[in-house]
Amino acid sequence: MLRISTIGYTIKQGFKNIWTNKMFSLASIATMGACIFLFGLIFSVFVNFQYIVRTAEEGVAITVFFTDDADQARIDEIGNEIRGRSEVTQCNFVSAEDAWNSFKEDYFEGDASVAEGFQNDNPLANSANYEVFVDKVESQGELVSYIESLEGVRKVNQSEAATKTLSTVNRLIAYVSVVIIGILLIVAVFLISNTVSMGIAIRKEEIGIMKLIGATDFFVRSPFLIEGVIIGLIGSAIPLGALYFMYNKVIQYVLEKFHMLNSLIQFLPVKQVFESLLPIGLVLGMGIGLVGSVITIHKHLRV
Amino acid sequence: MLRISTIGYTIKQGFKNIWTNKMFSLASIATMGACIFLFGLIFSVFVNFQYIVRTAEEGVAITVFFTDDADQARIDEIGNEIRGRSEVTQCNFVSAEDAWNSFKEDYFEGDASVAEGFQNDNPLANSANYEVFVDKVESQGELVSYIESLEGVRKVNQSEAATKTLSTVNRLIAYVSVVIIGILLIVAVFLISNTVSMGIAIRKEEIGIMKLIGATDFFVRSPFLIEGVIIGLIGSAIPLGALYFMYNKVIQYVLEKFHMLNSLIQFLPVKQVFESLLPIGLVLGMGIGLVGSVITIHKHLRV
Amino acid sequence: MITLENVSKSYAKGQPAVNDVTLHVDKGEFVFIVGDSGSGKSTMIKLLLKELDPTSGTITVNGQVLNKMRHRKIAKYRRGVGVVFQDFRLLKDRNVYENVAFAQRVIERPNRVIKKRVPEVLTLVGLAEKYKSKPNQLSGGEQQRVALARALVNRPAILLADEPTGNLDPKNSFEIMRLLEEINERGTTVLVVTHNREIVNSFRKRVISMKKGVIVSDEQEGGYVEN
Amino acid sequence: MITLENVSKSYAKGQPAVNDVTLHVDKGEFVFIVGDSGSGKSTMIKLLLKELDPTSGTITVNGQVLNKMRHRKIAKYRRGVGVVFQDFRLLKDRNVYENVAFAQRVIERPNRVIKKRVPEVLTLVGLAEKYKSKPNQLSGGEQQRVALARALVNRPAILLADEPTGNLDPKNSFEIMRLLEEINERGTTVLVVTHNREIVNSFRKRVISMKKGVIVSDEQEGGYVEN
Ligand SMILES: Nc1ncnc2c1ncn2[C@@H]1O[C@H](COP(=O)(O)OP(=O)(O)OP(=O)(O)O)[C@@H](O)[C@H]1O
Ligand SMILES: Nc1ncnc2c1ncn2[C@@H]1O[C@H](COP(=O)(O)OP(=O)(O)OP(=O)(O)O)[C@@H](O)[C@H]1O
Ligand SMILES: [Mg+2]
Ligand SMILES: [Mg+2]
Repeated sequence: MLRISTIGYTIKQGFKNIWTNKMFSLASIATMGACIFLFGLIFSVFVNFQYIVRTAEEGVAITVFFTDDADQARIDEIGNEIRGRSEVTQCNFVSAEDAWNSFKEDYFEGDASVAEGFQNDNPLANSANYEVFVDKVESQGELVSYIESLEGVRKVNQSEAATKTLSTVNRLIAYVSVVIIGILLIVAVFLISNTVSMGIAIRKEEIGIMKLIGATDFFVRSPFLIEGVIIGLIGSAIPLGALYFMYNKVIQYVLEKFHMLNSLIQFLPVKQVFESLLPIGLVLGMGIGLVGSVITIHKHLRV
Repeated sequence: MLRISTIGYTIKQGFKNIWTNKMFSLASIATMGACIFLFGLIFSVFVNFQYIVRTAEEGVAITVFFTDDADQARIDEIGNEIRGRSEVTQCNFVSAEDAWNSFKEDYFEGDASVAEGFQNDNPLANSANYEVFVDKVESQGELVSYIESLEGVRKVNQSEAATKTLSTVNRLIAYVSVVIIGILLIVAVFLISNTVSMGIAIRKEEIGIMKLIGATDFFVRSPFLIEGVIIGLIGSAIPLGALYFMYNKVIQYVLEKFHMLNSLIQFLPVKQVFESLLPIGLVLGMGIGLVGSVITIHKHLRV
Repeated sequence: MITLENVSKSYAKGQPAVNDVTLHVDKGEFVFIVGDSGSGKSTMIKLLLKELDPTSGTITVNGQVLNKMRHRKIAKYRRGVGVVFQDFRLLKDRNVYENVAFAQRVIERPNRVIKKRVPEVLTLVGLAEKYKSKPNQLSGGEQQRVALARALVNRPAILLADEPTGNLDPKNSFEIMRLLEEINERGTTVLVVTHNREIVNSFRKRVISMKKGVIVSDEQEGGYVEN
Repeated sequence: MITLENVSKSYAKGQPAVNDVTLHVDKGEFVFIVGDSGSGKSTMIKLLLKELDPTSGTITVNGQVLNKMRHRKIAKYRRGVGVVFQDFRLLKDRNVYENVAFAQRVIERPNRVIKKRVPEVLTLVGLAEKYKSKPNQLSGGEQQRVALARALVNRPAILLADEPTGNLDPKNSFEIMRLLEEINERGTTVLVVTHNREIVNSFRKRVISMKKGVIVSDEQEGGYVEN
């Protein structure tokens, strides 16, 4: 139904609209850009938080204690069986002496005098164990059942409290991030709709004239749609690009400023964050641009 | 120099501008509102985080151990002296038995068999102590020196690691909040400046006409300034009001959703948050409105 | 071609701008509409373009009843009507060429045709050199001639011209009016609103005279009627 | 009162819109400026209001050299000049009363004076009843008369009117022109750009005729000059 020349005209007109109303287009792009930038920022922060919490969760080990009759050979066997499991990332043997030393460190904080009383009488003689680390917290439950079924294993400790706390924190962070991102999106659609409204308000007269000359609704509207999509794309591409280049710098800065974090946490590499952020951001920008203009056009262009 | 009727006209015109360009004013107020809302939200979240960290910090106790020759009478005396200090909020006596029990709980996780070996031979016989809590972390150093100078005190432990970690987290949170709020402010000024630009673009013709009729720069500008200030005030008052009423609801929701937090953290009362947020928000809104319009007017009204 | 039956248009309470007007214009006629400032001439033009709907009465153009026309059909109807607005209504952000070409784009003329037709019409109104100028870079009379070129470019069946020579010097005005006469002779129905007594008196066409929204006289080969 | 010395104005390269014009108008004179569409008449009015600056030459009004005027002084200068623009330039978002009152507010007249003076002037141009209408609720001729009222309300020393009767019927046009004559007789210097041959011929004032930016004739008690 549409002539090719009309389609060409429409697209050209979309770009021309942007160019003719440079200042206004800039404002729209900037508004969009600000929204997507904030979105990207918060997205990155929370993806990293999630990752850090994840890493911390993985750091929570399972401790495996042995029955009194398990000799060193059996203990080594158990170790090999545990290491054979695919979900196990690490399995360290902690001898009774190690356990006692680490206990003294932890509890008496180097206050030798108190510990002296036990000198030849390791109170933790029975506490040789394996510290087992898994790749995913979810695998933990299954692994524990498996290990418990092994001969020579007296007891498997999984620090439930710690796991629970972490997963609660994780959920809390997820909730907060969803709420903030949700609010941001509403704000973004709102701002864009306003910006498009103003754009249409500025051109209200022109649109009226076009209609009086016999332009159909579609003919008048389509350049605005295309304009919205283009602005959405540009307005999301720029802040995403900026975030991409800022990302490593910011992480470096944070690690420098807070040395002690270095050992504690690990950040996601920029590639991995942008694998999801880039498509989400672009589609979001385009979507906001399109939705913003469709809504507004529908509201204002009933001339 | 200015006639009263001119001032009256200017103010009236400021309000009239807002009313005449209802849609545009709404857009400005909404933009402003969105910025201030996000600002208030993040402000509240971080003020609360700071508060929670503070509370946690206060939970870090000083532990006071006694010399072997200090008898119960002397220990009670020391307790009274500590309690007499104004910065001390709590001072609990922990007997050697209590310490051992709590140690067993912590370390053996109720695994009675291991602990049995010590049954009649409390390895922590020497570890009766006071747990002292202070109102502010800053007071801790001085208090420790004081307690150390008391007769019968063998050793004062302050868990430096914990304190350091917390204050690092605190600093990190402060940094993040300052950065996010800073970005938000820049975004806000930027958006407002754009909005004012568009407002002026819409009225460019009118402004040109006014100038040709002999209106001074001041006469043309002042209604825009007043408009900016009014929009800033309304645009900050509304989201602040919304935050005020949402605040308690959100906290209640969070506490309900995450029972375990109930015991861990405590939120600031809404009154206390708004004591600083309200004036900061309003001044910010007005300031952004004023700065936004001054900048833009200066840029665009050189007719 | 054009029939108005008991048409009234009130903008607000009080005196209607067009008051119970009944009128018939045949295909191929040339009609002058004259009258005082504020007598309802422009309102009548706006009614014929369906820019406004009448408060009461029926308007029929080319067999179509405007009052009952569906929203989707309006654009198509307007494409058959060329209009010169009293206030020109040019697209401010486009140059002369694009303003005139716009009327052709709307009816989906291929670019090839547009490139030939637009310069032709601009030459006709004496603006061939100014095709690159934006409306605000034109004098009043030049803008008026762009508006005319835009109304003519589609060779409409009906031409409505509201004061098309108000900003033109007498020589230019006569030339433009002679152009409209020529277009009329090729079959277009032409309605011209004008205050130009000299022109009305020298062309000897049908003259409809309005006063306070009412038609007070309607003469074939008439002259300018003084109220 | 008004002196132009070798004034030229080019908008772009090529033919200047006003080309080496030298002209003197005395205090209290009444001058018609006529000429083809695009001959530079409106450009001259814009130069006199310092809406535009000349490319070369000197314009002196009331002893003040416009070219050298400081930015701060421009507003004050314009307050002494009443202008009717060819395209009216009314404030779209204000009603008739506020449009006219605006010229008074600019010179900081007290509200008391404004309330008396504005209705007076509106009555003079025949728009007393329409004081509450917005510009887009007025007919073309009515808008033109609002523009005139605004130019007159401050009783300026100089009145520049660009085509002030282009949208008015002959009777109204003559009345308005007689009003301008009356104002001129009370001492105001009046420059009127017009295409209305009848009016120029019947008023017998000084007539300056332009063609392509150049003054081609300048007659006392002249008639409309056909190029
Ligand atoms: N949108 C509107 N709202 C209210 N009143 C209007 C509107 N448009 C026109 N009018 C009034 O209707 C009357 C007729 O207006 P119209 O524009 O039809 O006059 P006209 O004959 O074209 O006059 P002119 O020769 O001055 O252009 C006028 O009194 C005008 O004030
Ligand atoms: N802003 C501008 N930029 C470029 N060219 C312009 C501009 N304004 C006017 N011109 C050109 O300058 C010439 C003189 O214009 P001007 O408006 O002075 O003519 P005029 O005598 O008032 O004509 P009219 O009787 O049609 O109003 C015209 O050819 C016009 O196209
Ligand atoms: Mg009219
Ligand atoms: Mg002109």
